[in-house]
Amino acid sequence: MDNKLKTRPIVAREAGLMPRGVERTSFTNFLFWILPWTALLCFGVYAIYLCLADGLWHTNMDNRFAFGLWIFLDLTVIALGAGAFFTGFLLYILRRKELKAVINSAVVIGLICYSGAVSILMVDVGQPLRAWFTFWHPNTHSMLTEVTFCLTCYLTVLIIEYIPIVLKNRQLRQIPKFLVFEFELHKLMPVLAGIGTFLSFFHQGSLGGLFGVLRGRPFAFREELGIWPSTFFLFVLSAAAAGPSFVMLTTWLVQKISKKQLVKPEVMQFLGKVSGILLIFYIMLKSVDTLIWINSTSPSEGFPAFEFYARKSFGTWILLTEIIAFGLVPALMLLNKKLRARPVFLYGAGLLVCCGIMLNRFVMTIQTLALPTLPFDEFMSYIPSWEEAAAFLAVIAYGVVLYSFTFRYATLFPQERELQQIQRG
Amino acid sequence: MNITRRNILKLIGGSAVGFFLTPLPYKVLDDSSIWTQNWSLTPPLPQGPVSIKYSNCTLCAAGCGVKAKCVNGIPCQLIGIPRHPIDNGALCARGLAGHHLVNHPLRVALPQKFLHKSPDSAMEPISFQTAVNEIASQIQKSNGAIAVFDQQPGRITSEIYFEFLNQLSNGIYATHPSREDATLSTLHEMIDKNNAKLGYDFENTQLIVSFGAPLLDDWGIPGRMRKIFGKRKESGLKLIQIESCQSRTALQSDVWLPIKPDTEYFAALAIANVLIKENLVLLAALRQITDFEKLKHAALQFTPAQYSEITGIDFSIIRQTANKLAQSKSAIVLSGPNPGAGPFNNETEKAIASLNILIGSIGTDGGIVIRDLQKENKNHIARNWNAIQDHSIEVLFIDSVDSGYALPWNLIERKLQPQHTIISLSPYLNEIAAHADYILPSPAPYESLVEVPAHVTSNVNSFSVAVPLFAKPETVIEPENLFKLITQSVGMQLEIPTTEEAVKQKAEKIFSTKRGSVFSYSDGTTKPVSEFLSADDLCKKLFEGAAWSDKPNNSHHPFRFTLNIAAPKNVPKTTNSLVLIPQGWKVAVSSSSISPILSKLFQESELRENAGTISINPETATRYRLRSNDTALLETEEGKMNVRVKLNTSIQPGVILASVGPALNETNFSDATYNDVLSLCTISDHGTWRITQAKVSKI
Amino acid sequence: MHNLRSWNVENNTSKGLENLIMETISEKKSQYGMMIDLDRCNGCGACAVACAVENNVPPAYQQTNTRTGITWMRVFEIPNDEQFPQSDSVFVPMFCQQCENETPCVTVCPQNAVEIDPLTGIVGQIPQRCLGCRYCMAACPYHARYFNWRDPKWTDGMKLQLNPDVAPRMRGVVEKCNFCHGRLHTARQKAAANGSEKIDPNDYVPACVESCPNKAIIFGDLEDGSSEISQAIKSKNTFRFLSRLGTEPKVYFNSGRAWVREMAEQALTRTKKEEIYG
Amino acid sequence: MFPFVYEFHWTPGHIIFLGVFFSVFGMIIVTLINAMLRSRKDFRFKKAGAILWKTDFEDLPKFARACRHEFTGEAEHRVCDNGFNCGTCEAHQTFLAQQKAEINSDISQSDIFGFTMPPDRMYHRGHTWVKKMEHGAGSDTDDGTYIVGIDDFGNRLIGKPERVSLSEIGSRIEANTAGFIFEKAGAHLRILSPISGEVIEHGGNDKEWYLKVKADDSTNGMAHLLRGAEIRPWITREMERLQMSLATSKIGFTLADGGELLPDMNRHYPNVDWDAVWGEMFLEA
Repeated sequence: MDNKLKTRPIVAREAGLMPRGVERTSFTNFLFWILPWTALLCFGVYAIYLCLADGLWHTNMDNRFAFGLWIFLDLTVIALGAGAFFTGFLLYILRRKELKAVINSAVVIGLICYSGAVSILMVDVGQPLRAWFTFWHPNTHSMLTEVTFCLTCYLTVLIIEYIPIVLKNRQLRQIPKFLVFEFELHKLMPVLAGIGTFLSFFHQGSLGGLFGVLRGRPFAFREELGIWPSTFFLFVLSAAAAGPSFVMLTTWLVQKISKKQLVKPEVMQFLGKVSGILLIFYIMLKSVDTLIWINSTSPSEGFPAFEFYARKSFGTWILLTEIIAFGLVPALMLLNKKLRARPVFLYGAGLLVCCGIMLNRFVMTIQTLALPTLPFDEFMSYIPSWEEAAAFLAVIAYGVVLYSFTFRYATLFPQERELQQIQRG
Repeated sequence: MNITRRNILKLIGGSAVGFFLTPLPYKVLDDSSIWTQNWSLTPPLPQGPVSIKYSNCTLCAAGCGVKAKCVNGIPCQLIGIPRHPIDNGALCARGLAGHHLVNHPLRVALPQKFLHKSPDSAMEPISFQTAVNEIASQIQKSNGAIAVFDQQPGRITSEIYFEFLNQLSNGIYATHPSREDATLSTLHEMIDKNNAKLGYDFENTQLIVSFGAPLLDDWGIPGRMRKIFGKRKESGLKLIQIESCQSRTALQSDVWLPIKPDTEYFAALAIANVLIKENLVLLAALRQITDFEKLKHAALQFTPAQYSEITGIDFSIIRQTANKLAQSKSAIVLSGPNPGAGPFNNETEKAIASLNILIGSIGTDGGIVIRDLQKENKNHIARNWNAIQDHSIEVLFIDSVDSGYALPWNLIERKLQPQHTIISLSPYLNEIAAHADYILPSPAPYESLVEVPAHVTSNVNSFSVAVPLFAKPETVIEPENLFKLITQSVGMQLEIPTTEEAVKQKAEKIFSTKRGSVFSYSDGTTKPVSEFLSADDLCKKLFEGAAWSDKPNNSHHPFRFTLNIAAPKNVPKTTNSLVLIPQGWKVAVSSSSISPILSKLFQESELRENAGTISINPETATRYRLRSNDTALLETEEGKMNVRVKLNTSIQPGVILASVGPALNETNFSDATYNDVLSLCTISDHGTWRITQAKVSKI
Repeated sequence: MHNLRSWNVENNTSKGLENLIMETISEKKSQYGMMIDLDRCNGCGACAVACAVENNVPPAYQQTNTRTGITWMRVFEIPNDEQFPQSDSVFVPMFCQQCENETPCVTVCPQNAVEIDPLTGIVGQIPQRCLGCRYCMAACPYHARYFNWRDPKWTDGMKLQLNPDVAPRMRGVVEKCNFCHGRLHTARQKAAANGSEKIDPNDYVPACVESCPNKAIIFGDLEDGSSEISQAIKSKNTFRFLSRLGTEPKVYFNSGRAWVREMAEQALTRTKKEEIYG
Repeated sequence: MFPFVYEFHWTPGHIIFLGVFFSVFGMIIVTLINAMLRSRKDFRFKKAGAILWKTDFEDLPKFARACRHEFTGEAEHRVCDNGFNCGTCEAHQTFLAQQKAEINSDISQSDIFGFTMPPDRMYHRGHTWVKKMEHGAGSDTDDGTYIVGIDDFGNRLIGKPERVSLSEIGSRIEANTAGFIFEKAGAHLRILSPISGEVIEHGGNDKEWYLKVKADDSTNGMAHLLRGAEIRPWITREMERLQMSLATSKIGFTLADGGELLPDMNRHYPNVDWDAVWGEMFLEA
């Protein structure tokens, strides 16, 4: 531009960073909110430093529990972060415009979940400096290769999707180049949404396949459909079901914490409905899969399936809880229009769905590894070390911090201003 | 063509693109995966010429042949010699990592003096000469006994100890050997010809009745036992194990008699009872060689029902055992202590040994044979440890070699005067050395020349030489040199030959008899001694790595025996309380005698129990509300300690099997930091600690 | 062809060239396997020690336990479920079973750090390429893979006593039994030097086989019908652990005791034992 | 690349897998590069200004984006989604065609709710005006020079700025991009230029700031500006907006008298989030 009238993106005061016309708590309050989380994050980073610099013996993982809390965390947050891809898919591909109200928030949640998972994964592997070997010596048969490739790509996509949110910050947008770039990028968003959906489909699936292909772990092993075990599809479906619920739940949480309405109830109910529809499909398929596994897959490997549940700690209750309490019940709650309209049921069901996916991922990782395979093997248990727990909490703290900053300084909920005016006016 | 800026840019650009079309960048990237292997915390491999050296393992008295793979002359791997005539090419777990002992973490590099009186009980370096002078003055002004404690008697070094102690008025040569020859030495005392060296002719025997001897758990010469039992299907050898716990040997036995703890004496008498009462042996012939009235009296002391009650074994099984013993073409009855629990008492040993006399196995093929007839040229004052008077020793030298059998410190302590001086010759700061006032380190295994005589249980004589595989550090001293210095310091006249000279003498002796043959380690060939040109030639061969073994001595000698067995007074009381039985593995009762790599067995797997573990029957555990891997408090009259509980169905209810294992990661054995289960055991007047009443409770 | 398993010695740089030469020598196809006579094994532990010495497996740290240790060859004592004195137990050496079919660890490794050598059938681990994701450990039904939770540690003196033929592994990578690859490499070199296509069976004997005092382990080429092992596995008392998973392990076991064979076939829970141990 | 890696073999798996992966990765990168190239092109073809406005405009609440024909009563509740660019708006053309005559309104009165809004000029929604340069007598050439200033509503809303930046002489300004920058009470306001052209003069004093602009296009370039009868309803709407904005910015404060705005309002009502109010009124998202 020839215009020499230079705008000065100088932050006159902290409030100058915040979007115009929305109400944010005072900086002092914000500090009080953010400091404990930052402290937790720093503590976790210290634990991570110990693991990286001194070795993974700081964890309580062992040769039997080669995967522990961290892999559980990775699987869980990636499933919960599926809201990003699925909301994007609904908005940009299926053109459900109402979801514009939550897309930014969904993208941030997705970014937090995926970057958190990838960071923890980098701590979890013994030689993170060699992570690039997967691209150099790829084993195309490995589900983990698929996961690594897709995660890397999708994280890139999420970062690209996050850029516009940041660039539209009140100060940054005064730099014309940023705003123009944001504009052009935004126009291409459907392409990215498409790619994101494609990638998510594969890596959510591969994460399921990760355990489903373990022939040596009859508890996790599933028959193949095409080239993927059935857990591939179950994971895709369950993640797609849980993602919207998690977006809904976090939005509700942010509303509660910030004490203001951010999204119209219709949008929340729509998210709940989507979650419910997918969940009921998932539960049906999961039940069919479980029945096939109990009656065919497992016995054909010589393991009567109910013996897997012969222990006190992991009895059949865990299966029933997963399918009924955390599956069927919330699905029916979300599918009923009247129930859905009542926040208690809507968010209650959302919570159950998220618990369900956590339980499912827990069962796939921890229970699979705890169960014996050799006839003289023993059932083993595992309790994470403080370093593992600290790193786990650090991811949560990181999420809260990143989300809080984004919420404060960028526009996560475009409806906020409008809803605020309606509320006030 | 003129050089323009554009052209140069083109060239650079082209080169950059071209560079990525060559394999170079990709190869470099790929190779970087190898470079990341240069992790600073991973040691570089030794580089240099690889050579093979031969020697013999001297970690226990078995003296197995060893082939060492060396890099730059430093051994990095040990393996047995295939087709070795004596040890069958087998090395035990300890022997396989014997080369690590040179660099053992507990190794003491310098002569040290303990400052016991100071609060922190620190060690301070001391010169050999100062130490020797101090010790010499202790010896000169001592009122009490001067003792040398040798756990592997029969070596050249042992001879030096004899000579030294003989010249003192108050010298005691104390031994606490492996007791693998317990039955042989008991018989040796009963026999009228006390110059006979006895041995077990396992190779030809049909039946072995073992009272607790861990025959298949690195007992005697491990490879020999394994070979004999490996061929049991073909040879028809049967093993009857009489033992209160299901040891590895009991597991592999044909019949296991799970007697109640500490009732071996009665079990032996019960067998004698059947043999005599049911006329299973030729009593008339027996009367020719011995008066067995006392034995008969002892054996008939109890009724079969009483024996059953005492031993916990159905009498029909005892009868079957006795029958088998009597009917077997050849049979051996032997005892052997569990390496953790100490020897049997004398009466038990005598009862077991006398069974051999009853069945007439002495001097017969497949029985107990005479390995050698030797002139006992010296009237030794060798004393078993428990034969020494309590509180008598003022100055005690502890030889560097351990027998592989447990040695509770309490046992030593009770023989010491209140004011005493202990000199440890051990190269390691182990459980015993931690109690010493001086540590004057001897060379570690494979650092000095050691001769390897036949094992006490062997049926043939043999001889080989353990040549050093490592250079000896200057800060260690051979026991013979140490005693040379001490004798000089106290003004004694003592001729001390070097080991090399002794080996040469032995070689000359072998050469002169022309008996036996020499097995060469390097090529696996066997050459009769008669084919050697000279003694030097033979000696050279031995130094290169070879084993001489005699041909079996088949001479049958008529013996007479004295069977002086005391009859049991009364039925032992049965108590409801728990009994503590220490159990160890010959290979590893001391932390310093094994390579740290044995953590694979003790720590990184549950193959062997490490120190501080007790095993109990689940039934017992339920009674005391204990669960697997619980920490429990083990209490006896002697003290208490925390232990880890393991459950095992193969253990007798009411028995606590406490493992006497190495404390692999202990670095300080002095004072309270190290708690040995042996310190909880009640040591009987017989110098044994097989049974202790104990309590266990959950913490 | 390139042969990556020769990387085991790669950091001994002087051998790099020999590798290249060796790689060009064609070799006859083999299927190496093992058979362990459980009736001969009495749990002496010699194999485990010999294995650790041969393969430069470091000794334990103070905090190391059965679950974090590295025991390529680990011997388990397995009781029958009888009470004293009917109790019996069997010692089972457990190590990489060298699965032939759909080898679980090979298929899951994201970066080809686990490969099955078509020439020998040996499942090889390339520690230099391993990033320590431990997916293979989760995949292995035999729990025969071990992770370097810590930096390997030897005393300074012991570092000079490492086997020069096997590179020590760094922290953060997985390792396991590879039938003593260092020895295979040496035997190959010898065969190549003699211009032979086939390795002399006497030149290639893994350390555990060589050290077993009871001669309980038989090792050899399963492809070669005349080899001792091919004959031995024909015995009716021969079995394999978890053979029903269909991974075709090449390590066989043998026991004349019926309860041992039944134990090996048992699926999953030995509830009786769990009650005891749990 | 791969063929140089030890022991690498091409298999169908590799080809499919790597093919898909690199296509996807390529697509992501291409998308990113595409966005960059497009933005560069935007700058080159001087589209940046329009884009900036478009982005800002899209972020405005609907109430602020009311169509000018809603003011005149020609349409009910019509929200502009064309960046107030009536020049390209088809609906605007239709509405214009339907207009039989100039909408009858008292356009002579320049006082609207106490604001002086002279009808001799055209107004931009961002509270700036454009007036054709009146040349001295005798000059009959229309050289396309216009004066651009801030309207009374705007002036009174801000009051006396602490600092003012004007576009430099000789520089180009684009319609709907910053023509003035006012700084006051920590707020940093860009005030949109109503037209595009070259700045040939600027100046002002405490009360009035103006730019003299040589406009690019004197007819099409003015189509979006409000004029005549549209001014009154527009100001009415702006008062409503202000009221609403003040209400949300600080509860309990309203322009109760509905009367005139005081100069330097921010001093009188220090509790109001003036930054937000000004931003909203000057169409800054």
